[in-house]
Amino acid sequence: MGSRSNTSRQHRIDAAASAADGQRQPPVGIAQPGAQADSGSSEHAVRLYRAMRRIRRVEEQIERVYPTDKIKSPVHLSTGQEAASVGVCDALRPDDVVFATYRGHAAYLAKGGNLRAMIAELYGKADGCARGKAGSMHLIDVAAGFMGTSAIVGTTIPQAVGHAFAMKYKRADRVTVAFFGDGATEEGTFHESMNFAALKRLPILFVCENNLYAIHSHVRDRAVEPDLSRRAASYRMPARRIEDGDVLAINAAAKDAVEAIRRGEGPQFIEVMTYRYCRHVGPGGDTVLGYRTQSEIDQWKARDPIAQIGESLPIPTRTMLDAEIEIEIADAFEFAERSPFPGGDELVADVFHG
Amino acid sequence: MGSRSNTSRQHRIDAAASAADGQRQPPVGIAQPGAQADSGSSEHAVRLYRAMRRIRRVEEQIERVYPTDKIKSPVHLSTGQEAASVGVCDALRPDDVVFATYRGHAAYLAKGGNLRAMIAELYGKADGCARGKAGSMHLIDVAAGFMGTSAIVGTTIPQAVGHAFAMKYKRADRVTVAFFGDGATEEGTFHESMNFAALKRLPILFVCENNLYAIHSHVRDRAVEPDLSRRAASYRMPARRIEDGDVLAINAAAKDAVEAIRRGEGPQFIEVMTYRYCRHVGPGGDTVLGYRTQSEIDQWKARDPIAQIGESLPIPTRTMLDAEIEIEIADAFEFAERSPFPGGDELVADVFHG
Amino acid sequence: MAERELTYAQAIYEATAQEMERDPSVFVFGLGVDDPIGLYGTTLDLHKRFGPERNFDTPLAEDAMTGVAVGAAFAGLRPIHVHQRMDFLMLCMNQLVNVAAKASYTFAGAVKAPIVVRGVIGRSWGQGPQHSQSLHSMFMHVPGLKVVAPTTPHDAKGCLIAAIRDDNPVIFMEHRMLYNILGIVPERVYEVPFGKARVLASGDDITIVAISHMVVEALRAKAHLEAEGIYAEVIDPVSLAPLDIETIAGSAERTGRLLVVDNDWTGCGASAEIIAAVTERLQDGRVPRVARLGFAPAPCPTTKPLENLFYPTGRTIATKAHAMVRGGGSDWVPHAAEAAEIAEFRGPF
Amino acid sequence: MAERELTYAQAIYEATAQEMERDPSVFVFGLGVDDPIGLYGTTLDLHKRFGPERNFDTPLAEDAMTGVAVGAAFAGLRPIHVHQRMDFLMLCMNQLVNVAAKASYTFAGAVKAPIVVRGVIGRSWGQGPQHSQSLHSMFMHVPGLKVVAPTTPHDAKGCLIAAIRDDNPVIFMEHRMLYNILGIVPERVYEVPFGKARVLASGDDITIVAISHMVVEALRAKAHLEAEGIYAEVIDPVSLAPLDIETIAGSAERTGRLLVVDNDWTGCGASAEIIAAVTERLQDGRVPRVARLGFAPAPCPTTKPLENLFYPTGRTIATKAHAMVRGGGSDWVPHAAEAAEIAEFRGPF
Ligand SMILES: Cc1ncc(C[n+]2csc(CCOP(=O)(O)OP(=O)(O)O)c2C)c(N)n1
Ligand SMILES: Cc1ncc(C[n+]2csc(CCOP(=O)(O)OP(=O)(O)O)c2C)c(N)n1
Ligand SMILES: [Mg+2]
Ligand SMILES: [Mg+2]
Repeated sequence: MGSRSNTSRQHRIDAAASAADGQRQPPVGIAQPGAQADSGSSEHAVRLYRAMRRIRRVEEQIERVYPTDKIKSPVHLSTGQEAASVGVCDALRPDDVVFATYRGHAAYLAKGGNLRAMIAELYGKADGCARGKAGSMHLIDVAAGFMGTSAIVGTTIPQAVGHAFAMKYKRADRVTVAFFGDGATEEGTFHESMNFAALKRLPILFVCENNLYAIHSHVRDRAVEPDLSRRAASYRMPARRIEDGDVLAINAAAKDAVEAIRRGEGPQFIEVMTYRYCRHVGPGGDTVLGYRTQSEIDQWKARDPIAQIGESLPIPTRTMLDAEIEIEIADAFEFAERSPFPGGDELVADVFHG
Repeated sequence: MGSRSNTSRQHRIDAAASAADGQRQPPVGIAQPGAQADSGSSEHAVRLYRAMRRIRRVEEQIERVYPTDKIKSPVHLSTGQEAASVGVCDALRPDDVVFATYRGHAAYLAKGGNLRAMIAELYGKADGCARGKAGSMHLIDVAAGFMGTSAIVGTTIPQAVGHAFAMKYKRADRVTVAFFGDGATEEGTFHESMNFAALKRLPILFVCENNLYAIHSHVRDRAVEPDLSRRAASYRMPARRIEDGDVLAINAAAKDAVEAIRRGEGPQFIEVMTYRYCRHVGPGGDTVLGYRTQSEIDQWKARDPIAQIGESLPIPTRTMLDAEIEIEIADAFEFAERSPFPGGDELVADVFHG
Repeated sequence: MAERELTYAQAIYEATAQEMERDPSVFVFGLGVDDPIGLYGTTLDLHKRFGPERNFDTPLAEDAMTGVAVGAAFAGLRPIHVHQRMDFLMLCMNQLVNVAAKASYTFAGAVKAPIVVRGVIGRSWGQGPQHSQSLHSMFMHVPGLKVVAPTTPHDAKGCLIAAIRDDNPVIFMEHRMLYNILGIVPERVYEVPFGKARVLASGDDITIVAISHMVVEALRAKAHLEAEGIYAEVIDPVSLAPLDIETIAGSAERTGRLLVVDNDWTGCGASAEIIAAVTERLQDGRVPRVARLGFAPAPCPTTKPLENLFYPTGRTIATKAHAMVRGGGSDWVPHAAEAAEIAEFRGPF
Repeated sequence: MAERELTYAQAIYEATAQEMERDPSVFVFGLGVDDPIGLYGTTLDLHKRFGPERNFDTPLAEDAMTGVAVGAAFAGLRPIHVHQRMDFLMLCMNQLVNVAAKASYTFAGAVKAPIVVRGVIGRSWGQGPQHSQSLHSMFMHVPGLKVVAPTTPHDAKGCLIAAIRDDNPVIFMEHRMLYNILGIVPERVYEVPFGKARVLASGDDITIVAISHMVVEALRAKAHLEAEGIYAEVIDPVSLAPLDIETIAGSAERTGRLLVVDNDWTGCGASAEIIAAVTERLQDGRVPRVARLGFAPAPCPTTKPLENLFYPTGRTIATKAHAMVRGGGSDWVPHAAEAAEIAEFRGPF
């Protein structure tokens, strides 16, 4: 296992290196989701742990670097919410496609997005996944099946539906996933999208990451029905709610849903209860603002899904995985540091395509 | 009863006459909805019959006149759907307020909108309820509690919610009603509006007139869940569906709902199954288009709510009511004919208010 | 063959059908496209010919359906999203302006959004304030969008084909009063390239640039003016973004007078852009006299007598041009009947 | 007293609080207005002072919330609907353009829609393509809407009070880079009337009209130019609809040069309107040289080096003006540091 992950990391670094040369390829590695069957619960746990831990450590590194002003851009960190992205993306094939949001670091990485290209993008550098034009809020890695995210809440939901429509239209057996927050379910476009997806029986999985808040506003102050999965009933869409943020439960639900979708049974909905550890945007906590309590935060941290699954692994395995992750992350940040800023000609490049 | 209605008609014509002089007053009469308690089921039946029959005959007269090109404007006739407007508006007080749609003749008249001003508006005349600027799709009679309708599907739903918000804000005990079609429930704004109304427990009654079609498109081709009242569950909003278009059932449901709303229990939802006899827009039928069957039309016509309730009345009563209605309608069309077109100065008048 | 005539509506139908034939990734959707009216015939029975997945009705959901178009385009399809009125595009502004227009740039070319948004401009028979707007300047304002407003059946076909093949979002504007206009339309497949204005009539006294249905009115004005010995050059920009300012400025420099007539309001409108761009460009040479005509500064009234005053017509255009050529004191007004396409219109809506 | 200084954000807060005090029908709502940030302090704790019904957060539902504002206004209230970004107004275009703008006219004055729509323009710190737009020309285009973009704390307070009292929908634009600017703001309640431009600095060589935050940059340009002996007149239109063309045209006629600098794209933008309107108006007199500056013709890039190139600055404005005054061959560029408000910004977002 150790050797496998080692080799895989090599692949990853190779892929990242080629990205440095301007060739954008999907990274390959064990953090790469899906496709392979679980050859035992331990390998499965390693995969999930590794993917979540990697995201967590990337976010923490961003927090550490942020005060240096090298990332001159808002960052909406996924810290605390890794299980949703990882649990779902682990159930996908590499050619399945994910649409996510400005809080997209976790989904990008979980779906196999290139880490070097992501950090360079945050640094606004020419080797970023969008040459620095996009920043943290608009990550993209088409080769990894991760479509461009949006800073306008809700906009990627109908796009995901459109993508799923295209898959059905082309008779492809690929599944599209739309990740979005609790706040997004209040936007009209969410309903229009759900209705259309149900009507056309599209191969799409809707994943609502309910972290209880839209910025500083609690979900109970935005809806009388706090169980958002119930909204799927209006469209006769199968829905489940995972209450405890447990990655295995999320993963199991996602696998079930994805299989049914791939069988042609139409769209499904999963609501994942989860929790954001940092402030809405930027590094660090925000209890000082007073909109949430330390005890609420503590409760969620007490059942941190990374810690939980980490405990199920032998310490040497974990140590090795952790070390590999640190090396990869250090490499990505160094890569970003070295990468140049885009030239002035980029200012008006690609306004139109082709 | 006959005499009462007679007197009332006098009031109505007086009010209309004052409108002709440019003073827009609410008409008073037994077609005027609500407020009075039912002093016996027969008076109630008379009221409902009269209101529905009046609307039906107005629409038929519009159909008759239309080929003369005096009404140079699209008309979305309510023929067949009278029971929804009448059943609901009969449960309202005069100071309650209705928001409706481009298919608004029935709701306008049921809420007590001035008939002369309406016909003059259709004729594009200066004595129209909006001096001819609005036409059939934008009827308004603020004094009667009938707010301006819109030709963009769904737009009046959140406006009604905003109006209800204002009533609560002002501690008024008035109820606001939003009428809209089945198609409108597909627009995102419907959901946003429902959620907000529920959240703020606003004094609003949502009334969906489900006539099965949006233009030529059947509701089953636009939603997998054809029971639209189920959509209210997402907002924990009490909802009922009246299957058979019966005016008494609609009226009873509306009374229940309005009472609860006035007690401060928050919004309610009623779906009224109903049927449009004419084409989507303009006079006459449209079976030639082939999107609906003659037998479907015949089924609905067989249980025509006006005929049904009319049969419950003594023939002399009905004859008298019908005659009065004819006189009033003839008067309104004559009024419209006589009214001048607005002068050229109206072109840029009222772009800004005040 | 070359002389075959089609109506504007038929030209749109033919362009669509030919492209659907050629490219299986092209599909059509929108309210009513597969109904018995088929959007004035422009999409009539396409589903019978190409299957129900390639020409379909949708729920009323303009915003999400635009997102669906964008997502499908990201996945390699070429959607044509049809709207019964331009006014309804106000419901899709977020997807069009904030997403579709910006996708190629934001993602540095990693995705493209080849969507065609067809919008019908309503007029006549009491369309009123919410079914009569054009609003093209809003789209012209936003980098990343292309906007075309063809006037002839020939250009309708060629522009639609070009729009379908374009790798960017294109707003395709159709004025309802043009649908029945006949014109020569080659049967073959051809593109009318964007960014090239069409000089429809030459003249030395004044340049009249007109947009969409106003081209028809400008040509009427030209006839009125000729009776007075005034010769107008009439230019149809065809594509509004990109805009062929060279051709317009060249003509205006030569005639010394530029009148821009838009089927829209003038404030921050296409007419403002054309005048500003021409003025900027010509200030070292002969600065032309300039003027704009457009909608009255009000929402569109429903009643016919006011609606008649709301729009520029062959008459008001001629009067304005006459004053520009002969001097402001002129109170000449040509005799003219109401335009047939407007007077005769009775639907369908 | 008269010398009291407030920041722009404080001025907005004070205007709101004073009007809420005066008129119980005034209320504030929008995402985050009652949160601990209180929209950069502009709405901070208003709910504590006036009750939770008069300053409240909403679900994410821009379209319906705008409809709610319109409906509440029909019922006699005076809502102030606040948006964290102008970009989000693309979700409300239907209610704003198709309904609010047209209500008074369509219903011949039977209703009015006195809503204030506050929108924040984002800039700096990687706002990127979807959090940095102004888009005011879209609103200026539509009869029935008023649009104001005050630049000084004084005008922010006075315009907001005027907007709240206005019986029509008013789009009130606030540039985030202005929030910390200090200026003299009387404590008393006063209105800054719409349709009156402000001449912020006089000069004879060139007229620079600048909008929103570009006023700050234009004043920097003026300083650079003075070092070269060029004296610019700087005009802030304050209100964009109605627009005070008289003042602008008068100045441009006198200086003979008009440079319009917008915090927006130029195509069909406010700058196009100003140049077209001035040109139309002045053609019988001295036609000024004209030019526009605005956003680069692209979505706004996120990375700082490109973002810096995206916006006009004191430097680029000065260079342009210099060339207009001294002739095109000039390659003069002033020395200038990055503007402090931009360089220093780190949030909140
Ligand atoms: C349409 C729109 N409205 C408002 C905003 C401002 N905004 C940015 S993030 C956010 C909260 C969204 O909450 P949620 O969907 O729960 O996602 P989370 O941030 O919790 O992941 C808001 C209101 C926006 N970006 N887009
Ligand atoms: C936003 C919007 N989209 C499309 C249209 C075109 N349109 C006019 S009426 C209509 C059907 C609406 O159906 P429904 O809500 O059921 O009302 P009905 O006409 O049956 O009374 C449509 C699609 C419109 N006016 N507005
Ligand atoms: Mg959330
Ligand atoms: Mg219907």
